[in-house]
Amino acid sequence: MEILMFNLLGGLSVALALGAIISKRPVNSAINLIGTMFCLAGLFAMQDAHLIAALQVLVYAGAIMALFLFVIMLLNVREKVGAESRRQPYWQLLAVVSAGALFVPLVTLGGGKILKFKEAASGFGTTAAVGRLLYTDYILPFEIASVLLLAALVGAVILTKTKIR
Amino acid sequence: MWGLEHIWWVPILPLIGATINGLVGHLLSKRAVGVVAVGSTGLSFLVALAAFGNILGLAPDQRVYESVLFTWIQAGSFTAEAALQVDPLSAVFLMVVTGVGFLIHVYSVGYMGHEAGYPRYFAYLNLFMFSMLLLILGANFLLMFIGWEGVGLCSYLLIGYYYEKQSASDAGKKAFVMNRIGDFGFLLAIMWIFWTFGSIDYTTVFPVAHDKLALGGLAVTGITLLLFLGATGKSAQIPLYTWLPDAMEGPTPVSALIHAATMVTAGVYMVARCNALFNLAPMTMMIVALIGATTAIFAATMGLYQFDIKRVLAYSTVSQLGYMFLACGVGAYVAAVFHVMTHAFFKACLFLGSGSVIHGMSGEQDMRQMGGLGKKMPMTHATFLISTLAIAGIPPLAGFFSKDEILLSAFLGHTPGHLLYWVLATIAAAVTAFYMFRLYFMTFTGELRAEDHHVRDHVHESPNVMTMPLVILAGLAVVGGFLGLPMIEGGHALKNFLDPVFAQPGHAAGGHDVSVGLELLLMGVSVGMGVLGILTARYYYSVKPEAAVELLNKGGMIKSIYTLMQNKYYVDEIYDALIVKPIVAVSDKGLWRFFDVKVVDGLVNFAATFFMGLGSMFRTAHTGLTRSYAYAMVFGGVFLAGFWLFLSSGK
Amino acid sequence: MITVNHYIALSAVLFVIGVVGVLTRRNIIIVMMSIEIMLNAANLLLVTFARQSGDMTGHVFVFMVMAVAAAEAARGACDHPRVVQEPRDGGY
Amino acid sequence: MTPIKIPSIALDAIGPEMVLTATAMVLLMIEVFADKKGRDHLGYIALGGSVLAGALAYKLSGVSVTTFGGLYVVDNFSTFFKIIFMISAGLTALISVKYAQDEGINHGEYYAMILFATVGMCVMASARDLITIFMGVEVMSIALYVLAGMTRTREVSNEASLKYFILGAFSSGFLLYGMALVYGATGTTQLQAIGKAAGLLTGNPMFIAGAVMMTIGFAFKVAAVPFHMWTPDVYQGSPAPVTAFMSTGPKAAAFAAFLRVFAEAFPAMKEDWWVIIWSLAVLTMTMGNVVALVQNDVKRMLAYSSIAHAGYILVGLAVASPAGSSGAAFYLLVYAFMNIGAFALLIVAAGKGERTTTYQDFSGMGRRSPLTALALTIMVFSLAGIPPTAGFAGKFYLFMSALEKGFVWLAVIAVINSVVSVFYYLKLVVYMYMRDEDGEARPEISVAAPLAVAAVVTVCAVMWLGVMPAKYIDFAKSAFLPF
Repeated sequence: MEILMFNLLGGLSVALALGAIISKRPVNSAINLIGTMFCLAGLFAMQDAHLIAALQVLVYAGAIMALFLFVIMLLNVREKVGAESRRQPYWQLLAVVSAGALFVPLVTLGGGKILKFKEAASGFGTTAAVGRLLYTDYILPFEIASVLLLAALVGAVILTKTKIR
Repeated sequence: MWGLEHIWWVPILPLIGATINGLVGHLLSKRAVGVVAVGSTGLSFLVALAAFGNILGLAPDQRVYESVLFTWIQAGSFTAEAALQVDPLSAVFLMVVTGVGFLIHVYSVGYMGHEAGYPRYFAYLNLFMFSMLLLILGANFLLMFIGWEGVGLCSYLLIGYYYEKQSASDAGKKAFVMNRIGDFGFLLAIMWIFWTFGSIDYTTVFPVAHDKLALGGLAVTGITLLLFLGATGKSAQIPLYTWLPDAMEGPTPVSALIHAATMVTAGVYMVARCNALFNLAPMTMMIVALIGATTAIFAATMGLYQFDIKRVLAYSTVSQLGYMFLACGVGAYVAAVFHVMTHAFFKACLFLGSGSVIHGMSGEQDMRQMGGLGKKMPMTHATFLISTLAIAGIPPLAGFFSKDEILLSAFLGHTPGHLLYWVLATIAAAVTAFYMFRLYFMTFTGELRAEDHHVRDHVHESPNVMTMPLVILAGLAVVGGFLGLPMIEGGHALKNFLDPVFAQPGHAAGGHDVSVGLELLLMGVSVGMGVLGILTARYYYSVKPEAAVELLNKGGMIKSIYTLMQNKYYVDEIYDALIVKPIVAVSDKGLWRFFDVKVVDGLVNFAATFFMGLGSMFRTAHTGLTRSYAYAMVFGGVFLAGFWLFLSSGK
Repeated sequence: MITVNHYIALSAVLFVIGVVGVLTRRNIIIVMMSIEIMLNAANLLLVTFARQSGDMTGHVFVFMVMAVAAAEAARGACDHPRVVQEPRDGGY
Repeated sequence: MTPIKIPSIALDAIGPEMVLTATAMVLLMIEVFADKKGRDHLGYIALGGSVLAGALAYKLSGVSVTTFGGLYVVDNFSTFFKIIFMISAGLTALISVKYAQDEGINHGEYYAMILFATVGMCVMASARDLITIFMGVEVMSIALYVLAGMTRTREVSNEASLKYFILGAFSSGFLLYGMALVYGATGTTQLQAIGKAAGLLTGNPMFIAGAVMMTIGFAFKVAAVPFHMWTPDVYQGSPAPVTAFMSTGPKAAAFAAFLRVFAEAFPAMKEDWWVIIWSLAVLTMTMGNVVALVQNDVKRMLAYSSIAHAGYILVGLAVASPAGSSGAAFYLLVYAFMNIGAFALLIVAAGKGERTTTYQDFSGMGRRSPLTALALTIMVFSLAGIPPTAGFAGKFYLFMSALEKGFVWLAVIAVINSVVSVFYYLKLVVYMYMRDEDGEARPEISVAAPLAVAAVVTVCAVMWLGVMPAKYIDFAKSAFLPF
């Protein structure tokens, strides 16, 4: 069951991610990406990360991707056909090879040891447990996140005003 | 003791003068500017004089005074103090710099009187005095370096003083570049010294040099070679000498002060100061002597056929500096310092005299336009003749004693090849006498050749403010040599004064073991060479001027040599072709256009062209920027990861 | 059985896909989405390691990454349409 | 339900951060209520906030507190860097006053963004935990992305912002993935715990990959070659005060985080680390200097020169000794003064709209505005490392630390580089004093009061740090990390 789920969700997420970067139209990319997010949420849930799985759906798939879709529709961004059709296949090959080369140490050499999961403690990954951590040990990063979001908010406002007053 | 304790005022006073003239000089009257500049230097000279008196009053082995103002940089094992040190060596330089400097300031008041930017000139000149005094008084290498950079900077600013002239600002840049090459060597040497000794204070480094460094070892040879590289840049030795003749674009008093009497001798000071290190590096000593002797003869021959009065003097300076390094190279530091001193007197006098001539000739510098000025400018003529005789080495003038001592030291030296150096230096002495008297005869005797009748009618003697310094300097050029009368028992006065600085541990500080007969013989030879040079010059340029022209017209060898020398052996052209152009090409065409535009902008394109051939190169080159930046990051990451993995797998 | 290594491999593949997307696409919006894929790959890794060590710090980290992703998306969403569509340098 | 236990929190330890955040909020509020004239004071409020925060940070010198359950530490290291940040932020606010009015960006948001970025920088210097460091990096970066694109009317500015954002987010992806891998290899995000665990992990590929990817992230932020590509475009495109800010404070913050992470978390990798940083340092300073040689635009030249200076600072990191890290920290302090000073004078010379920033535009400035030219000359000499300016003292101390540890070749290359750099800096002086004006109309040089104050402050600081550096180097040294 676990293997089946992993293969299904994992394979689907890779396929959708590929779809997202290959699609000609940004809208298709975004839809594909939302699919990837959902698959990842499933994978999170499989690992007892319940809160994170929920947030993945709510924040990522729900909010962030919705924002992307908004931008795409508002700007009516379209890949310029002429420009994109001139894409060089060799470039992509080169990109895959070089980015993959970064992972040679990780994927191949790291495989020497098989790391197994242990049984999770009760309450692992629940909203209560993670929330408790957030409000105690990690209260500082949590507060910084509020500064971050405030800065981003104000920044977005000021950047979108072409001419301010 | 009044004097030594106030030694800080010696450099600070000119700095104050520079600050006043630099910041508010344009608001002051010319007179006030002159008073501030001359006054600050004059006071500085008085304090230096008092300090010198104090030093003389101490017992010979007590003559080191250090004055610490504050700790400048202190961090861990590294300490650099803002401290001044007065010992016999710096005291001699102190007197020369403040004394000659003061006279030249006085002279400048007259000479620069008509120039715009009068306060600027004096601000730079005072700043120069400050830097030079810091250079010679600093108690550690770092302070010396700061002074070293400072004098280079002021020299650069003053050479480019007439910046409206393209040649002047080019000359300034050239001086700066060559000095930077030397400074770079000096800085590395300082770092190496710190690395070896854990300190950069003279009082810590020199006494232990003998124990810490192996004779002729890599460390000491490296350090001294780098130091000498610094000296070649500052003191215009082969191969970094070409800036000095070009530096004559600056105002003439500047040439006298910076490019003859003081700054260019900083290299000699540095080598003499570091004698404890140089004595341990025989190979460096040999190179120093070789370069010195070669420069002496090389520059002298270049002076033979110049027509610009200041350029002749410039080549002569390069050549005389060569003598000083020759003396250092054979271990005769006293002779080197002695020659620095006498040279400062007569060369400053010559430069100021030439300035007076140029002043009288309404700015004309070409000797072919001069002639017969002796009658119209009697003061200048007399002082100039005395100095010319001094540089030619005619007894009993100052140049004779110091040059003779160098030649004697070279003859008796222990450095390999010392006899060759002696021969070179002796020939150079004859050549020097020849071209200096060529200059003299062309300028002061015969008929005035100027075509412009405005200039002809306008020739006049310079005002007193300019001639008085000439007289004083000429007087010094007459008597300065007596400090080094070699006949006195147990070495001469200057030698006795300086010996504690140059005493080598383990060696008795003694004079040369030489018979009076040999000494007299060598003197005879050098004086003979000088007289020979003078007489030849008299034949060609005074008695029978057409002979020189005839000689040239015969063509062949002599003519080609003449052309070669007149073009300064094409050294500048060679430098340009060998060094400047390739560097420009590499940095502009190569590194920038290639690295930034090709490799970085389009490392991708580079790889792509591999596959797709040159045909599509132009198209791919325009595919945009940001993405290629991302590529560069990824490739950099791959490089890092591979490198790191390689390193850690080695363990 | 599914081990940690499976998840690492999956995450690595996703990360590479994200990098390739950044390197090959010209459309700025798609490039931003590729960066989101990279961040998600990191999140998967964090969740996996949290599960492996039984320590929920990884979850907290993912939470923070989501905040960052939101902030970056907000910044990314507000570029002038013309700059996004026709960058001066002839494309991204 | 177990009761919530909140870890002990020392609020006074984060005083500077709180002051900065509060000032930023105040600025945002004033923006809403103030009229156009009232907004002229915004810059001074930001300056006041930075000064107050700086004073609070300075008060904490000598203190060593670890709070928030070990996530946050206030020690001399963080204090020293925070003072650099406050200097950078305060001076930037000062030189922005006139600029912001001229360019129509005189808004509370602009100054608030500077302060938000500074909060992020403080977090980076103090954080002792990967999560917190990441948050600090992001707060700083987000604010900078916005600042870079502040002048909406100038297209170069928009482009710069977008470019910076895309590449910055890309590098954040690497940083985050690296952190995730390190977390996976060691099972913790706390730096010291990582350091303990890492001892057993040398040669572990996952751990190495993590360290490499974190290095990429930090190298991007400090603009080390080959991760420097964004720098010239972004620095040139951004508004001049923002460029001054970006090249000083945030760069120092990136170095602070870089140093702390590698000193506390990866001491076991020291052997390999110095080779990597050695090569990065050599590449960075050589690249920066050589390319700066052939620039025609002074702002772009300063961008390349800032890459070169990052290279010098990397020398201190490569040495990985107390002297090396304190040398780097001291150099960053000096660099903050001299670079912001140079930019302040560039703003003066460039005039409205930043139209005139080529070398040609500086010709004859020695006569048009002698004092401006003199101040710029001092800054440029300091950047070139000519004594007795602070640039010389900083470089000398930095290179000396390399020598002390036996990095002879690194020191030699650094010295050669600083010799090369003199040429392009000097070119500016040549133009100012030795070229006549070419007859083209240039904006009248008028020095607004805040710019004059900033120039005077930086000139004094550069001279003072050059003549009396001992005390400050000692402070930097007391801040060193046990590397």
